[in-house]
Amino acid sequence: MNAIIVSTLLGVIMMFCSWGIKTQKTQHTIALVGLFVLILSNLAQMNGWYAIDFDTKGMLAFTRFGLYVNTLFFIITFIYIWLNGEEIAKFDNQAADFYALFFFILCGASILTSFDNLLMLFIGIEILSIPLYILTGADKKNLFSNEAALKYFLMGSFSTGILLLGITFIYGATGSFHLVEPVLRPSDGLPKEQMILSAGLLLVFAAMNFKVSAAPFHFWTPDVYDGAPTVFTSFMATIVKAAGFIAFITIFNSQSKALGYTWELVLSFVIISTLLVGNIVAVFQRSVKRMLAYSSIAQAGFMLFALYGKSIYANEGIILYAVVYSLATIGVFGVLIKMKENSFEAFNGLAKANPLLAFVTTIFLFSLAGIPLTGGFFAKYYMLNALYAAGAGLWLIIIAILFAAVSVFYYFKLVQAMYFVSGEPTMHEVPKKYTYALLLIAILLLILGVFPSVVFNYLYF
Amino acid sequence: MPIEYYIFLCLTLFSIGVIGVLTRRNAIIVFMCIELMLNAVNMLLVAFSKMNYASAQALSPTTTAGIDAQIFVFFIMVVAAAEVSIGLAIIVMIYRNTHSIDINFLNRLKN
Amino acid sequence: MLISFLLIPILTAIVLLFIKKDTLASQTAIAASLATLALAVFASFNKVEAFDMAWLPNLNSRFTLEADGLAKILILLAAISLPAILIASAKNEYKQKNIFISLLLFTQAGLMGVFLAGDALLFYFFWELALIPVYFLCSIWGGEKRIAITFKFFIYTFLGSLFMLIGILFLNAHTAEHSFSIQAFIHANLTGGQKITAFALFFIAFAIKMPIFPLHTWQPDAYEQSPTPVTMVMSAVMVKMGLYGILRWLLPLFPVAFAAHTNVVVLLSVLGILYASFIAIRQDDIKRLIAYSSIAHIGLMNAAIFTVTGMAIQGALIQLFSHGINVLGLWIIADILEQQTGTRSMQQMGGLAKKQPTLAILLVGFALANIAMPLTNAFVGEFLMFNGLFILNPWIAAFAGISIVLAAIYTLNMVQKVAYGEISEKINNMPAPNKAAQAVLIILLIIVFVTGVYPQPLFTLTADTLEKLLAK
Amino acid sequence: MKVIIGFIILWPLAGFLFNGLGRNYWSKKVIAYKATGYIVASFIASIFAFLHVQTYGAVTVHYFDFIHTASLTIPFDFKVDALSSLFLLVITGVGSLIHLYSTAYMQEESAPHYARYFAYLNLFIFSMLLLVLGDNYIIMFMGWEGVGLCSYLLIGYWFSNGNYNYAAKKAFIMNRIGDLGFLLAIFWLIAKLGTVSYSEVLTAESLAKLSSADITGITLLLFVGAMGKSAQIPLFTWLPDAMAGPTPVSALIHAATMVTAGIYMITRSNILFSHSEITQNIVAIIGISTALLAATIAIKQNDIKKVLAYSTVSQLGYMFLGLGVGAYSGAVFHVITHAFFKALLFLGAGSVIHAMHHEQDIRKMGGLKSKLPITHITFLIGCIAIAGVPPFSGFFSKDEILAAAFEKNKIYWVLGLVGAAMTAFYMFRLYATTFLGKFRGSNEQEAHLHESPLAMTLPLIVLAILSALGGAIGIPHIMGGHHWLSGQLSSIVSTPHETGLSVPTEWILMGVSVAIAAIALLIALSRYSKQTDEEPSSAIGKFFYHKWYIDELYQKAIIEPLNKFALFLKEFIEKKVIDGAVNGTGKLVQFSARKVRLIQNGQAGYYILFMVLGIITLFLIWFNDISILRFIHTLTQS
Amino acid sequence: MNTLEILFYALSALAIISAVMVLISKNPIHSVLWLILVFFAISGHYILLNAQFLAIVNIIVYAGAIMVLFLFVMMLMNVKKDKEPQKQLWVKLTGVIAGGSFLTLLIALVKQNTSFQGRDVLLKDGSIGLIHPLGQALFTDFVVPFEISSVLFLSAMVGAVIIGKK
Repeated sequence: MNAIIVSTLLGVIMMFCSWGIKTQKTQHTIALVGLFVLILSNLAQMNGWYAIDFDTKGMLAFTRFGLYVNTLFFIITFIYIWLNGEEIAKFDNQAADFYALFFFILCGASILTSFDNLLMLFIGIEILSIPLYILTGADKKNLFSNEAALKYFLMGSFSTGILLLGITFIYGATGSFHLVEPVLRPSDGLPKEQMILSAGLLLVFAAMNFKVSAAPFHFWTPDVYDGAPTVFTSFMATIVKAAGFIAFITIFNSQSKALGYTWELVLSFVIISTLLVGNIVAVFQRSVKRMLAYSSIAQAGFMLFALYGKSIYANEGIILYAVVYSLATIGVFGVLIKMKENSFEAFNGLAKANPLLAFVTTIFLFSLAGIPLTGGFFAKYYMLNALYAAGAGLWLIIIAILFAAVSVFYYFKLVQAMYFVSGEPTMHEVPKKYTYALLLIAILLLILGVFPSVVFNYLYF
Repeated sequence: MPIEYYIFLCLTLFSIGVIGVLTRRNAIIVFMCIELMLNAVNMLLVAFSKMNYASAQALSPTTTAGIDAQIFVFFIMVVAAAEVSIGLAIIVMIYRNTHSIDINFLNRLKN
Repeated sequence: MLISFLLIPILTAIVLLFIKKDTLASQTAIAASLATLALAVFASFNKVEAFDMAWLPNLNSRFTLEADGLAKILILLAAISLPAILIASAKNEYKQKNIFISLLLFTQAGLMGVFLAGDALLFYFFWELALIPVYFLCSIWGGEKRIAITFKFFIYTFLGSLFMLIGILFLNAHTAEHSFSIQAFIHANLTGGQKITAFALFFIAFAIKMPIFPLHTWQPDAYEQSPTPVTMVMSAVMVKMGLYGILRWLLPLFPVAFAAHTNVVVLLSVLGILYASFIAIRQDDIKRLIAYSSIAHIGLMNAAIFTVTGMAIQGALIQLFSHGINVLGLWIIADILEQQTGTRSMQQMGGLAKKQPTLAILLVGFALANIAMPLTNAFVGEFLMFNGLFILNPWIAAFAGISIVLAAIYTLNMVQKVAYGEISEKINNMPAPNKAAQAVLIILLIIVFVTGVYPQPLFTLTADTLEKLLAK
Repeated sequence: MKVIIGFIILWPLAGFLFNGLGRNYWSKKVIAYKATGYIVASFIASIFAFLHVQTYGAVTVHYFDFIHTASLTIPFDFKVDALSSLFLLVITGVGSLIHLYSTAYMQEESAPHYARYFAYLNLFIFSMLLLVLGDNYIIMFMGWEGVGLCSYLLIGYWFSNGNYNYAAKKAFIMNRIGDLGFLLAIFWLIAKLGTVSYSEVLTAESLAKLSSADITGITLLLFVGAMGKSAQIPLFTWLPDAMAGPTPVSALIHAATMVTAGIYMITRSNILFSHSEITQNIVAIIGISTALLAATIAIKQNDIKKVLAYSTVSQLGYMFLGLGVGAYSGAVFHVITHAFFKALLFLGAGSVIHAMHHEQDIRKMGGLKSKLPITHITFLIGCIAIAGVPPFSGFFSKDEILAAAFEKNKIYWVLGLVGAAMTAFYMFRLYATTFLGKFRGSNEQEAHLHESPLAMTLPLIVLAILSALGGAIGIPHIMGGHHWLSGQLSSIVSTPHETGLSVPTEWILMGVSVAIAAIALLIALSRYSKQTDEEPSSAIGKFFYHKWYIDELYQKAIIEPLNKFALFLKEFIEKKVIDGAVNGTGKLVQFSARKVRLIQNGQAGYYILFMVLGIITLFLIWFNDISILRFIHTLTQS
Repeated sequence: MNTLEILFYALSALAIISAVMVLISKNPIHSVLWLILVFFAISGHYILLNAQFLAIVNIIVYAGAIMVLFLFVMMLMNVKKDKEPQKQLWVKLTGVIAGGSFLTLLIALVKQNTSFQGRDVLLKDGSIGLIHPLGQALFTDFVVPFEISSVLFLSAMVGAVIIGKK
């Protein structure tokens, strides 16, 4: 609750900042301080200190897991804003407005980590989505940005419609918006009286797939990620997606045991098609940004494993995956922002021009590809473990692995461009401080690559 | 009135909305069709609400069962209003830039 | 003790990143690698304590390093090869040589880790860790087609190791406490079918790494395109990872599934031996020739291990070492030739015996080891391995034996084209002999003959492993 | 004794290391003295060993375990017994002479190459000693491969010449084919008996453990090894080509010692061979066929060394005939006498070549009788010895084999006789063309003709004496001798060959063979003392002249197809099929990437359409229980 | 057939026909007007279900505010009356088929579903749709979402400002 309240307040404060305070730097600092406060307040709640303590009437349920995930989200956002302050300021003279939107998004994310009622899910998703539509279209003069915003908006609203239909069906069948108990009773076949219920779940499933950009509901992702200003794509692809996953898991993990093997089939279908589309199409991209968009679809395919069933690995894994993936993606986009073009050729010879930058980029890419010694490896390992622990067939794991190998194809294309192709990278000036910030992220990833448990150990104390 | 009738009605409206989304090119009309879908859902929720109320009333006359669905509808409207403001803002922005709101021309981003 | 096999190379590698002067960098690296060698020699003749440390409590994975004979002999090989490579290539010019050497040291650390790891996850970790520096080494400093070739190599082996990862995951899920230790894996609760699945998953990784026909096509290309010092590491030590994996993991873990696949794998390996030998006959590129020859040798070792006879496994155990030494010698010679003549085509060589007789003699020496002449180290291993094959099936042994003849053909082809004949222009233009490299070669050649005449220390070293393996 | 035996073998090794490592530092004189000295030292040690065996019987000495594992132990043991001590004497004795000879013959070489030559030669002696001293098949195999290697190195001694290299390689590879057989035989022994030591393999208990099929298999494989080393059909073509090496090498390796390793090996394992009738017959048939085949070829050759080479092949055939018919001591006898007279002949030929400035074509020679008197006399003695004229050594040894053949099978004897006739014919053809008649070479050559120095003639003289008198060690009983050699070998040869022929028959046989040889000899002398052979015109002549076209046959039937096969593997299977499949996978990914991305066509309408279709698909999967998926699912659930 | 049923069918028919008209009108303005009619029909249904509060809100918010906004924007854009380009026929057909199958699928499911059989919707009666219980619920049980939805409006406001600014 602290997080929701504080982030809303901070959002409002930032709104007023845009009138009161004109210097970008101050706004940036306020945002960072605000985030710090947000982190503290959330930690406070984890330790049992509440600002306002009242009964949410079954709307929200604060679990240690959810609160901890919140903390991680806030920390990642902190890193993100710290890194990208200058870039955000470039857009407009109203960076504070964007910061406000970020805080609102964080509020939405906090709701998604703690909702206990489908109504809150719906509101949370909307709070998360609406600022995103705006961020996507933030580059107002850019036709790509415009187009992306409209596409995102239309498809997002459509998926909201689907989500609502699903919720309605669930309500019709159970008479409640609560999601405490498994709503479906375990059984072999599909009992006739549960048809509508399962249809409802399936529709919710589809809508959630849209939010986390899983195939075949992923179509918005490449275009939106590509069209949106890079700095916001970075945020969209990380925190927002991770929050979506947490919500997704909250809905379905309690149900999955009851859903039976047809559920596994449906999920397998989605996982495989997501991995297929994400990985295969990414291979052919000429734009790094678009490649990353597709790769984020592919990563979503891996994260979907956590849905397969409830296990300790799924919870730990999704946290680890979310953190690692977010850090790596923020890092890669952070480098990409400094490029004048988005093409692979822009990276040619980066290793020579700026070895440190090339090195950190390599760490990010390795992490995304899941190469050992970077956090990405354990993230993937945990997800596979979760998949197997939930009783999935080895065949699914093997398919996942094959696609993981394909992913090396496109991530390494960038590595090749940086290290092995000679040329002059076409990039903006990169301040030393910025590089060191990226280096910090890279070091974090390396630490997670050797001691992944530092992320979720906190879950248990 | 059997609940199935309402379900059929609402599903029909919902599907008409879906078809509209699929077949029209004007962004505003598409958006309107989405609103239609939401309204169909709203009506269905209200119908379910009254269905639940009906069954609960038989047991206790003062029940408020089903009220949550009507509140839900209220929130859907709230959200829809917010969405519309943003949606129209985006559409207007696009119109300002391209003088068109034909979604078929929105294919600069592809492949 | 064991941890220093990882620490010395890694720390040196990190230090090297900041030493910009080529000679100083190379001297530092040589000093460090000699220190590792000294440690390895010491470890070979003494009992060493296992190193154990908590690592991933959530996954029940521990940072366990332990060394038995098999590990020791490979550690020794890795420890010998690096200083040899560094000294032999000390004169070679590479841009940013400090980074080049640093990556080599990282590779060495990865290899050491693979050979020492007593925990499956750790094993996988090092397995990949050995690969990544090599990827950069080949791609940055390699030949013309390096990028595509190295990438193929990387993806190929990476894919293979991913299968192993699934296998590890699979076994881990079926152990009592979700542990990754070898012991826990051995006692994993699996049905027969599951064992075969797990066996296959592991085997794919090892088969690609070795490589076994028909999964070998990455190798000649990669060897050809890599800078030769890297090729040496790959060929002398890295390919042993696959065989090591089979001996350390596959055989103890799935003795039944292993035995069930003996015929298929042996047949495949033997086919591969002959196949590679035939192709080697037609090679003109000296590096490709050695590459195919290496495929044939590795195929034999694999076949021998799969016979599951004591003799053959014993042979393979010491051949792991011997082949490493021999092929290292051949690669160093190939490197000298390439560096000094600027070509790898044997057509353009000839008359080396006139120009640099010492080098030619060394070439003949290693060629003899390559064809397993008696009194060279390779003979002992190959003799035992063929023997095991014969016990398994005389016909297969006879069939595989053809490779002895074929090996003579391609190796002598090489000797003849390079060392003999009229002196060619390229050879004539060779600069003064590389004394340091020749000294290394002489030392290696002494090892070849000493262990060829008196191989008993190697047997003693690996006795405990053999006993463990055959106890099943 | 351990030390003496150690000395025998270590002296040559020391010589090898000394000459090999010091080749740039020592003068030729030092090299020559050292190299020869080491072998002489080894010879002296061998004499001690021989005497020791004569007095105390066979000795086995253990040095260390070469291989000692749980399942197999191969000790590094040496054994000196009657057989190996004889071979020791021959090897070191003839070896010393040839070293001595070489010091002069190779004088033209520069010091490093001179040293290299002696290093190789010493190494050869070392390997050969290893071969005969070993107490088990593994050590024999070490020597076996070692001598092959030295042969390779020495044939290719003049490495600039491509043809010589080719010949060297051919020799090595053909030897390797044989070695493979040998090796397989060893495996077979280990698989069945678990040991390779002679003292354990060649016993009654071991024989009892082997089935007759095992014995046949093992002996046949051993014989394959012998075929390679001793140049029998079909692996004989390397030997004539091996004449590319320096002539003393041909004398030592390709006539006197190495090529007889096969005979040594079979004699060593005669217990096994005696138990397999099939193998014995095969050995005899191959032996006599080789003898005849090589003899026919030798008749038509014009290169002095080639004639001798084919003659060697032919004589080796005789020895195998002897082995095949069970006359083991006869075969060893022939090995010894052959070592004397063939070394003599080769060295004589070397002397001629030396004088003729490396001219080897006998048609360009003639009339050398007066110019090279010592060479002439000694060469003549050699020819007489090989032709089987009593009382020269060749007569006794050959006759023993023929007698045994007669006893075994009359056809062998008849064929052997034909061979003997041909031997006499071609040897005297060679002698007559070279030494008799008028000189046919260029004037320049004639001007330079000279007798060789003492270092070369001395070995000739010694060998001539041995060739003439060497038969003394095996004078048959009917002539009043007591066949010393046969007695010597009685401990080795399981069934000492006691001729079952009556005395008159033996005399008749001897008479017939001597008569036939004499006739052939005279024909040759009369025909070739005035004229030479021109290019053969008759079909059969051409056939012989071209060595039965066997090289061509091998080329067409084996080498070329194999080469083509290798090329096919390299160019098609490797590049197109296997690598094609690997790269194809990559291409497939890229291709599908190109296609799949087209779905992302940028139209929001399509996207939503696909979403709707996606939902429908999910429903279908969920509710309609698509059976294929269920099948896959159940199939792969593990 | 009683009055309620007649009303139900009439409103349903109106809603569906108007909804179809939204689709097929060439002129966007007409579409808007038809949609308003749909909303009115739905509001009629709400009244039928005795959800008075929602019926009013629906009229005010949807038909009143939202649709007027739509109309407003459309006027602003000065979209030519019947110039709206049409999609290709097969695209439309596919859309219709897809939507139709979606409908068929769901209807088939509902038909098979047994738990709704014999369950009726209470028309006309029931007090839960009145403003008093709704208000009570909204400020007790649903106060959290109610408060939080303010964030939604705040972000929409900020968004509109960002996008609306020149």
